[in-house]
Amino acid sequence: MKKYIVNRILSVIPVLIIVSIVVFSLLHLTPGDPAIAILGEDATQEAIDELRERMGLNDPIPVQYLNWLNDIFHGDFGTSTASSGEAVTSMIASHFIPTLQLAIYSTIVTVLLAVPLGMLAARKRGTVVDHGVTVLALCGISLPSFLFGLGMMMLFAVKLRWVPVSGYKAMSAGLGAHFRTMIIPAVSLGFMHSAFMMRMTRASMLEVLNSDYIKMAKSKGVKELWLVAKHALRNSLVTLVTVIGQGFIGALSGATIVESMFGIPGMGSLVVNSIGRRDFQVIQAVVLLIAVINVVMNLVIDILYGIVDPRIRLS
Amino acid sequence: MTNDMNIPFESKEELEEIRKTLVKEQRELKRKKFLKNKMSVAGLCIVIIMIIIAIFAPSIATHDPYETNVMESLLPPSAQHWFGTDKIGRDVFSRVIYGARISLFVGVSVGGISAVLGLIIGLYASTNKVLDNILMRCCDGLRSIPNLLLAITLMTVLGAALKNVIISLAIVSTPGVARMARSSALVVREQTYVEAMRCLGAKKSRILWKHIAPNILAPVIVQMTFAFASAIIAEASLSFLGAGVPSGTPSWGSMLSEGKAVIYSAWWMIAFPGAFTALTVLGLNLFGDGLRDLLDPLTN
Amino acid sequence: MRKFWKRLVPVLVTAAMVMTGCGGGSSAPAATTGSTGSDAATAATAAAVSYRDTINIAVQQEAPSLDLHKNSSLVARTMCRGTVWEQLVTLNGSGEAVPELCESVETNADSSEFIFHLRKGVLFHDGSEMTSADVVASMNRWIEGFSTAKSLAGDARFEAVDDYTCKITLANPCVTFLSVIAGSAQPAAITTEEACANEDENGFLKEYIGTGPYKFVEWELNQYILLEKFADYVPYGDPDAEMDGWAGYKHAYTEKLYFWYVQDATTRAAGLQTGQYDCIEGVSSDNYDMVANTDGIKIEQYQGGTVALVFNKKEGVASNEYFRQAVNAATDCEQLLRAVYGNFYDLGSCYMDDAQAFWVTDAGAENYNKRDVAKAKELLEKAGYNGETFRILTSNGAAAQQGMLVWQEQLKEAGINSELLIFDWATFTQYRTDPSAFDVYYTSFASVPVPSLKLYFGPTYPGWSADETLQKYVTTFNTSATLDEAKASWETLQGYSWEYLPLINVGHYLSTMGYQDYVEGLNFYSGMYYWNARIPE
Amino acid sequence: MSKEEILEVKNLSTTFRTERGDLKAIDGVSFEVYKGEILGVVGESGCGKSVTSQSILRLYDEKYTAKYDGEILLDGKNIFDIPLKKMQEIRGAKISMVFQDALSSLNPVLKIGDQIMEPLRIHQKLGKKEARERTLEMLRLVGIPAPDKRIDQYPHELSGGMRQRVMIAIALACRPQLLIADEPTTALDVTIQAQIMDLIVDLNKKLDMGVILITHDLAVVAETCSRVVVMYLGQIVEEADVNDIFDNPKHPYTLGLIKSIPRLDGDPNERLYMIKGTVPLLNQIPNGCRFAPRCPYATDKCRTNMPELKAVSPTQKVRCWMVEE
Repeated sequence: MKKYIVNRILSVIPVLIIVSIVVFSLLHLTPGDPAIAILGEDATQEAIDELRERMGLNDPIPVQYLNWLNDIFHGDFGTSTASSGEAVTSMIASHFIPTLQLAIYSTIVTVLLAVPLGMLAARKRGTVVDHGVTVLALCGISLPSFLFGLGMMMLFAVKLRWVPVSGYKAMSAGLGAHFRTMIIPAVSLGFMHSAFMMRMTRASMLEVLNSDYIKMAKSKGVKELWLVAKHALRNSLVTLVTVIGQGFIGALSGATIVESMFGIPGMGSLVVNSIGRRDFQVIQAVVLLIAVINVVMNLVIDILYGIVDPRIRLS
Repeated sequence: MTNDMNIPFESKEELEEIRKTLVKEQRELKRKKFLKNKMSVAGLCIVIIMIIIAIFAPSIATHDPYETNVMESLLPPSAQHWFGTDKIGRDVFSRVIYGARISLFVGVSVGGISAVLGLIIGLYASTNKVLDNILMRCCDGLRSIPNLLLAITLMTVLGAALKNVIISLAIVSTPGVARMARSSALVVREQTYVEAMRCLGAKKSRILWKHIAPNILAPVIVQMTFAFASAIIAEASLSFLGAGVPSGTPSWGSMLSEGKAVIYSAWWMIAFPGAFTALTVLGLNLFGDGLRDLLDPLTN
Repeated sequence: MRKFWKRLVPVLVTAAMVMTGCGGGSSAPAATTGSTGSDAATAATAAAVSYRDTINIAVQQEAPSLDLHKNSSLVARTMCRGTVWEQLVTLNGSGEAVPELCESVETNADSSEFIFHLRKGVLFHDGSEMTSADVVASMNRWIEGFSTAKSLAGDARFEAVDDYTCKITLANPCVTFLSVIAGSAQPAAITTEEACANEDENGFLKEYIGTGPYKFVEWELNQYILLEKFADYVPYGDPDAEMDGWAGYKHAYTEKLYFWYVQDATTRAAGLQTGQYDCIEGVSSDNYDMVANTDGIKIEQYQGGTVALVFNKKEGVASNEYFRQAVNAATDCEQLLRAVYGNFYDLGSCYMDDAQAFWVTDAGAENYNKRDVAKAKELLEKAGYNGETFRILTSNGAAAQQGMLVWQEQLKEAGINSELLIFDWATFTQYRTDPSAFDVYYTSFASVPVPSLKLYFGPTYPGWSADETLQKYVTTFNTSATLDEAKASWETLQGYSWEYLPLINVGHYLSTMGYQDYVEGLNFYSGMYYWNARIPE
Repeated sequence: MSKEEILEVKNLSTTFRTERGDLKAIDGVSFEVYKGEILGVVGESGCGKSVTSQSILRLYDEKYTAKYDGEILLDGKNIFDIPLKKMQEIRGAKISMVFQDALSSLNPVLKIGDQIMEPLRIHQKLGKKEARERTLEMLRLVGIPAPDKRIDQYPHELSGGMRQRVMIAIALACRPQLLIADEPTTALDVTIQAQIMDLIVDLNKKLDMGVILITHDLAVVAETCSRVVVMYLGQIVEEADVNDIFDNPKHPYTLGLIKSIPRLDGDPNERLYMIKGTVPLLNQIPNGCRFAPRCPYATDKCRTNMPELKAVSPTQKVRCWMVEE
């Protein structure tokens, strides 16, 4: 097991190198001079040239790339040109928390929505409940996320005024306030992902329910409820672990739309704004971080896979 | 009467006849299975309707989608404008109809390009170790960058135009198809009949294209329909974040993002493009499901 | 078997709590949780009434930086000018420069030398007293960073005469120099000498220290900026009188000013409607009726600036004057403004806005907004136009794109075929600097106190208005000795400009602010300022 | 061996609702099982052997797919009258079952100890410790070496034979009156097969329980069963003591089955005998005697009307017109 983990971690390095090259070259191909984007059109030419010099934009791209790489090795991700020259690392830290919270809450919503409904659809296969769940899942997949988010915002924030329209309150600003700002984005994001997971749960549950060991358990006199909760769920958990894991990674790195719509200062909206401001240091650091998270999370899922399914543990 | 093989059947003709009925029966079963699945039939109908709308857009649309008339800004749905008008007086109904053409074009080309590219990358990645490592690491690299952020950056580099949206979305969705093609190609390679071909001394490329490719075509086609559906949503999301198709082109995505700004005063600007987008994507998903059950039962 | 259920039930309960946690929220506006404790009643007027200690303001953009010397972002300067930093001189109600941090200004006969006598005892946020050393350091840093100031000052710099006096001697006379200091796009903010030197890796101020009634506390990027009342602020002017423009007594009734960054106009409007925000900047005409007819909400509009289609006079089809006149004749300014701003616009040929009453003139109005397709076609013949594509460059804002689509159709009717180049703002500003890339670009210019701050008159500024006659008028304007002389030369300049057409001045856009009716004392002179803003309990 | 009856199946038929309409998998099956006896049920695959066994325990989903007719009497009570919820008390306690492939019939993610304990804790409400004791005892009873090590292992860690023994341990944990073994040894190789069959016979004696052994392997039947029932296309075509079946089979199908067993002493270059044709699908059941199309002795009468299952001797019943003349 140890060797398995070690070489999985080592496989991160080539991926990171490729990600850094892709992002770095992409950004530096973007037209639009960062200096002008920051200083505006009224600035003097000298001020613009001085900023370009300070940001090292004048040396050739490969040199800039290497400087950036060895900065990273010394743990210095550079300073953002936005706000009062805040170090990129502290900026990302402050933006990572809302994204993490949103990812956790939305995954909880996804699981609470998808697993019971998926199991119900499998149990009541072929009935109206089954078709209902399938249609619900398909609507979830087909509806663009911002449309759904917009609808939720209009209903809950504007019409019913249960929650504030936008803005994010950190945990420190009181649990109530925090959840009030996070509940609708989490539900919007959660519902989108639960659509996909619902179908996966139903499929894996069907496969399990028709298996021989369920027939055996039934012939042992196991009650209906236990059949599903203990025997069936444990087995479909094996496939669910991967799906929930992927959902979490998706929420972590892909909530840009929900974040920018509900004004949650997460990493998604940070990158979108930084692209507008040509704040390269921030974009590069965030994308690298997301890549690392992706790879690590995939590793965690595989390890979880082993824990849940004894057959895998041995290999 | 038993012939030499002691096969209980009477004669060659009967054997031939049974084989024919078997094949017919099997195709019959497949057709029935697909038709039985009412959902995928519904999906197919929706997709066909959209294609018809896209092809005959000029005759269906009531107005010229590009003609602006600022005096008629934001009129509600009426006899004259079935779906109302947008902020600069363009007829929403005609734009939705022409939008079908744009969105389907985006979907088809992104789906097509990513399927073809993905197939090629997947196939060649499955041939030798070194190539596999390089290609797959690149795919992993691209896949670990969030799709939307990669698309936005690409759009900023290339500038707002329809072909750039297609290029960006194709680059974003190809790695997924490539990975899937590679894994199914690896499975097919291990099959005995491929082994047999290798023993018969078939050339490498012949095996690849004559034997392996057709067999992984099924999952790739299924993946293509889903890439098609997600391309339409991605185009809408891009326009929503202001990095999509220029607002002159009547694509559903740009209409939705324009509609968002006036959601209070003009509900129809969001309702109709939204409905069409969701319906098309729903149709594609249903059709994709049906296709997958039919072509590729083992993966569902 | 039982333990399985024991574990599952608590999970369900907490999840249910989370889902319904929000249900309990009272419908009262959540954000303005006002503490009832009344702060110490400020000196004379507000003895009895106590005020809420927080005002929540939603702004539409995030400033790239708060270092006002080095960037011209509108949201940064409306937040901080006069609030965090004060200036030597500031604008009064009719756009004239009046003293703020100085007692008085001595100007010599031909307005080429200015001597500033500073006020004594004015304290910075770090407690130190303002001296001429601080003023000289700040003003020179401002000149280095601000293109117009640098072109007017040339090599002249501020120097200290004694602890409370400093002066600057310009190479040639400039009667508008004080107005430039008072109302420039990059404010001439006065900060301490040490703060000027203390720059970060990219050359921006590390600390924000000013003399204003509010001090900078916290900037949570992508969320909010917090300014808090500066206890020992030294005010000036008559406390009982209303403020004249940006000058006057600043009571700073409210403890905390929260500037929330809410990028999306619809969300801002919804926030105002649900009471989450007290004031919002940037109400778009699209959701005007949603906001306007909600009771308890007031709307304030003023001319925010002018909308311009600036021609590329250096190369390409637009370098021909007849072609530019043909385009002008083909343009219906009203339709274009309506497409972009809905009904938040004013027609008007003057390059200056109402707020600068002194400079308003209708010189050249006869060429403004006179759409005549036949005349346009005639001019096209004269220009020898035979169908080249007229490349229109614009940023990717939805409103801008829609405006250009309407304009394209107007041009098509006159026989001019055009093509749209759409980029995001950063790429747009770079594309604009390449004469071979475009023929005209569409943008808007925020209002400026004096015509000399109109950037498009600069020969090197994109559009390249390098025509001798035009430059002749510009220099006579800049070097005029008295204000009346300057006014006369400005009128000839605008008259000629409508002939030569370096740009089409399409009209004025209206900046629209929305606020709850219980907010009092807001200052709406060319922006929304909160020096005397208060919400009675 | 007292002839006390455990189970009597009277005219049982099970119909399945499928896409191609309602199919009667078994039609009018009747037989009895006595205490201490091993009843063999033989027939080609698809003749309804498993359907019969699973119908006894009502394992099929009665709401949507299956419908039962006829009676199954256990201790005098008809199983079909018992509400489905109460069936749970019978399954595993009074009647229990063993399946063909133990690897797919044991829950892959649960330890075998837990799976054995489960029926004990459900039916006999034993505490954890006590149940573990009984499980160790059961493992020893079915002949699994080092039970205390095995108890905490997972199914995939055991060999084929061992898994089959675990399944039998599960089935016999609560000392049921009747054990239904649905092709218990088909998935095993011959040596292990013999051990398992010996185990079943031994336990049948020791626990004095009835066993229904479902198999298509006539050799196993010959060695272990006392009575045999031959099924074809959902019907019983012959029922008799084991020696009657092998010595003088009456029904052509039984005759065909026996003739197609390869004999050690048989002539090496002579072709193996095969019954002509294949078992027809359930929706193409021929009228008259169901075996007629494949029966070498079929007459017009056979092809038109269905013979009854008639007793030709106190211990033998046959469903065939030829017997009657």
